[in-house]
Amino acid sequence: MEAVSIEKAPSRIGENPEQRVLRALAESFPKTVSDGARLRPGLVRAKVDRSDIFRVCRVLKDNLGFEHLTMISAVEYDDRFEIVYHIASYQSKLLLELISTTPKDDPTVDSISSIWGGANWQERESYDLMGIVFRSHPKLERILLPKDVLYHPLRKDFKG
Amino acid sequence: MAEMWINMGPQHPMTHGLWNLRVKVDGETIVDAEPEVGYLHRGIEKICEGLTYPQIIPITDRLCYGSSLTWSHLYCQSVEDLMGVEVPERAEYIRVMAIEMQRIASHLMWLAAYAGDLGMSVGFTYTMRDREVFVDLLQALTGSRLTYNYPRIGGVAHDLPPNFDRDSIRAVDYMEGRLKEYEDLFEGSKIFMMRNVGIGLLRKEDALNLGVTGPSLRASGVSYDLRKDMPYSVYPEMDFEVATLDDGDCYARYRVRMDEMWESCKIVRQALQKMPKGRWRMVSPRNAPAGTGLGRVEDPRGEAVMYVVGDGSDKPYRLKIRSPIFVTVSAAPKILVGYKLADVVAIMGGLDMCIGENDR
Amino acid sequence: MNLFEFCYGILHWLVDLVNNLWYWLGDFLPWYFGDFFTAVGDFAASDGHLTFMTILLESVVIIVVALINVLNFLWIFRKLSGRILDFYGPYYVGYRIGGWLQNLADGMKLFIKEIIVPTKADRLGFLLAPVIFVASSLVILSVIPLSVNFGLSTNESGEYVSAGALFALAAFSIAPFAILLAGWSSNNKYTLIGGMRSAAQMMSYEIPLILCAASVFLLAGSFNFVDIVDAQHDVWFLIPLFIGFVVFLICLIAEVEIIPFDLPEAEAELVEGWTTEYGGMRFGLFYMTTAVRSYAGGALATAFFLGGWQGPSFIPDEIWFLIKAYIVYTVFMWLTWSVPRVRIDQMLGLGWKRLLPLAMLNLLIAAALKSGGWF
Amino acid sequence: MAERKLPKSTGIVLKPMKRTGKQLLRTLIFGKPNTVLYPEQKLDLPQIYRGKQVLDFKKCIGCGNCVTVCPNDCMWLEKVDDPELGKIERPGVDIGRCLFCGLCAEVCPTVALHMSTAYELANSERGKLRLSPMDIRDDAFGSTFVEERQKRMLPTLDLSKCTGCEKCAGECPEMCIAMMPVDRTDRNKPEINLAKCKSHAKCVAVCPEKALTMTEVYESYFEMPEPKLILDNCSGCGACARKCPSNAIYMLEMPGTEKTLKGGKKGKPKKRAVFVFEKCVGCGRCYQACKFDAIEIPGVEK
Repeated sequence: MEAVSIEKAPSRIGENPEQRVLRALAESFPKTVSDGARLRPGLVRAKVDRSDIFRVCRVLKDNLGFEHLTMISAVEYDDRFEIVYHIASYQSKLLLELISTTPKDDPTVDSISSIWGGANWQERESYDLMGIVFRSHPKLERILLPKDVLYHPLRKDFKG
Repeated sequence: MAEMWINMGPQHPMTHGLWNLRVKVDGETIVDAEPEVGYLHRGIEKICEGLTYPQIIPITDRLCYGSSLTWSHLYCQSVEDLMGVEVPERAEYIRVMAIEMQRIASHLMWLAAYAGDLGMSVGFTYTMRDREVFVDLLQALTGSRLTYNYPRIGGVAHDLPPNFDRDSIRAVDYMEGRLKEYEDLFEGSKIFMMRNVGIGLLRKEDALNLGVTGPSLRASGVSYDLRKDMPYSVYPEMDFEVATLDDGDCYARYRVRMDEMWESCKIVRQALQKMPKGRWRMVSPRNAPAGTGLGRVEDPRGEAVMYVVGDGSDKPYRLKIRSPIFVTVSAAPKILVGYKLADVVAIMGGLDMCIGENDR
Repeated sequence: MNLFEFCYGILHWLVDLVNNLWYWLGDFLPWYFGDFFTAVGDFAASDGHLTFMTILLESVVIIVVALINVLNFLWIFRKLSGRILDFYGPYYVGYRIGGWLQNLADGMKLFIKEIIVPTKADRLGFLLAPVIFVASSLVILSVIPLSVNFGLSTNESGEYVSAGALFALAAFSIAPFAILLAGWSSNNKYTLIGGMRSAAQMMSYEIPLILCAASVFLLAGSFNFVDIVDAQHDVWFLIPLFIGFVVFLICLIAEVEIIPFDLPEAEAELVEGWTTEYGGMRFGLFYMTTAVRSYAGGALATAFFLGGWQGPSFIPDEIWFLIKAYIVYTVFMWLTWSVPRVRIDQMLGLGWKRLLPLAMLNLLIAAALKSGGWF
Repeated sequence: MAERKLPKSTGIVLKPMKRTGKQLLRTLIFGKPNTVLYPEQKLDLPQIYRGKQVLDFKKCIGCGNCVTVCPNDCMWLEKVDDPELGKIERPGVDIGRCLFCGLCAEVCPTVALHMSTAYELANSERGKLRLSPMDIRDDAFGSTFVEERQKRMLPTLDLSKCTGCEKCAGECPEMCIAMMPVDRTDRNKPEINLAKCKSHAKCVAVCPEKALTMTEVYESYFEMPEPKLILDNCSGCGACARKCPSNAIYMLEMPGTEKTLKGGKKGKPKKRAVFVFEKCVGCGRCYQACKFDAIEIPGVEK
């Protein structure tokens, strides 16, 4: 694989890969990436400001060797939407949980389908069921529900 | 020649379920393709928000008719992660054994459907016949033939029935003999090779980029299996190999699945051998704490993930399911273009569609 | 006694019986009516009329016998496919005779189903296609004799239609037109593609088929089935023309459209190919006609390569012929249930690039054998 | 990509034909096809096969846990007038909606509900798929069924007989009985730690009033909710005690709450509900019965 792997990121002695990726992210994006934590071996969590999600993902794929986008899930809370990206690295056997928050009245976030093609349908699904709008998505249409449906069924205010 | 759109679906023998593949053909050559899914959308994620944690287990069985056990296992694993439940070791071994049996059964069902797609009835009936052996075993273990409802939060529902070890070893021996027969039946036939070698090429870069997982990814040359690379349950104790092939054509996908069946037979033997005595189930808590739980397993069709958000009550706040097929299907247009109309069935059959989990 | 004499005798007896009544009726009528009655009776009893009616009756008898065989074929088809695929096949309907009545039951069920013509279909073509398909296939059966005595002949000497084999092959190749018509008139993309595939397939496989048959005609020196079979008295054509036999069988499989060459009906991608829009007895006719064509194909292969009705005399000639045809069909079925379906371009490639040169080579061998004086 | 060795398909189609030919001989001459001729032959089903529900009326206490746990809402409690058992409530099941997940049988605290192996349940009328308790009654089925859940003999308390003499607590070799005072009453109640109990039955032997008896208790894998009494709201009406299917609620008098009547006589004292948690099955019917919001159970809705 040609992609720069996480092993090539400058390492300090005694660091495990989870800490290394968190440090690399924190150094590249000191303002927007926060709350980095290692949940269990192989699973890392970090919070990203929604304005920077595209650039973070670009760095993750190109420089840190995260070549696989596993899942995009949207969770609705009382005051916010959380868009959770699970991004996996095949080489260093890591799973990164990136959480990006949007306010309730403006559920908009940058599309990352130009970075990982696999994000295309998952973003459409999030739009369809939760109403998250992904900017500059090539074809942001409903995918599971019919085209003329007016609601987003996974929102908590939707009752059967 | 004039180009035209052909709807292959929603009711079509190729679809194995209910979805629509619109292909644009020039004569018999495919110019463009566009999958349309959602015909089987039941809103399982929404249903789960209204049910308590134990009640969801039979619902997750309905995600995929081919490998329902894997999905309920995945659900239990993610909820155990959320609740912090320790699973008894015997239960983990039983789970791994049952999942591998389910994997064999699922791959056999895939092989049957694939043979049916290629017009090979003999492949269909023989594989379905031999799948029955494992379905019978799972029935003796779990009490049902298709929707097993077997894993529980904190263990499994039942202990092994009497004589189960003997029957399983016998079934695995039988299966290994049968796999040789399949190799004669499929690869020994020139026509099968003509239909498969070099068809539906999916290159490594495309497979990585489009998020294809599971046997299709391994057939494209990426040796990545969650059972090996991010092991869960008691897979670290098991000795098996990850089946990988370099050329991403239909034949490689077929071959990877056949090899996986061999490896699964090995795992079933080892699990039965190493299985400790003891309890198989713990009392599961009623309420989950506020927080998130993540389960990630290697489904027969790829990487399946469940993400559970708990809010302190006895019902999940949000349950997100990542279906491997949902992402794999989105890669279909990339694979299909340039091949003949008859190759559509070979390619889509080779991806192992399962609409239940795709539409949720 | 051959079939002609048998039928002639029956007709003669029947006409005599009717004429007695007829003349007796005429006696009660005025003279001008009576003369008319006498003239009609005389015409009915005349040799020309009787011969004509005999030929009709003969073909009916032959086709009925053949159709009973076709029922057997369907039964073998279902039973054998069941056994190869590890299930029972027909079982309950006609339990004591191995489920033989299942096909009749299915036929009855199909008969009582409604005939549905799609709204946007070309109605005339849609209704005409099965007629052409079935008729052209049944016509093949009428010229294939089961033995020297059991065949369609025009006079008492048992002299058969001199170009019977040629006629059979010609009738065999009408079907593509019917299929294309069915596919086009259904106004459906699947049926259209199926029809086009069928036309391409049958045309490309017709040529090697006829070339192989031509080598047989060359060796036998006749188009007549009896002469062809007689020519195989010493050695079956299977042995000198083995290549031709294999090519002929492969082409026959393609002609009768069974797996691996059932592309026009390719179930997986084209639903049911050109028969998609047909239901009820029209579909049943297509289904039956496939068996008819299989029977015809088996019979042709038997007559051309397997020595026809020749065999040890403890079994009647007709039975020998049928046994051989059944064996050919069984081999077809065995192959069918063992392999997947090929792709259309691969199939056409096989037809043009492999089978055609082989058929030419076979013709060359036949010519060499003929000029060398062995036949 | 490395050059790969494709398997040789010699003879084009001969290998598969060899295999199918063998199969043909096997099914035609030497044996029979694999099919099970269904109405005449049937598959052997394992004991744990999940078919139609079967209910043992005598074991069932009518707690309704099966109704609560059903993911598809296909069970309900129905009032039955049984000549032997009197007026009781027993669950019925709508087979047409049932998932056959078996959770109802699993959650049953007294192992009265089983899944039988009957699977031929089709009916031409949808209404007949709704099976009343009488339709699924089979009191003898439980004896043919080997229950997998472990059974323990545990002492259960009849609080109405108990005098609070503390003999049982002194006798227990595991020290698992503790005498706890009940709020606002003058009584002590033995609380038995069931997890530590080893079924010696010495407490039962020593009890002078025969208030403790040994009963079969099946282990449960479900954490059931426990009711909580809000004492200030309790009016002492006793509706919960009448509703409780396992008789785990006793009404005890609270001395000092007697109202003075007109004639200077003292009336009856107020009562309060007391839970014996060893017997509680967590069904939440007391919560539903209470009209004064005096009982709350987290997670159970009215």
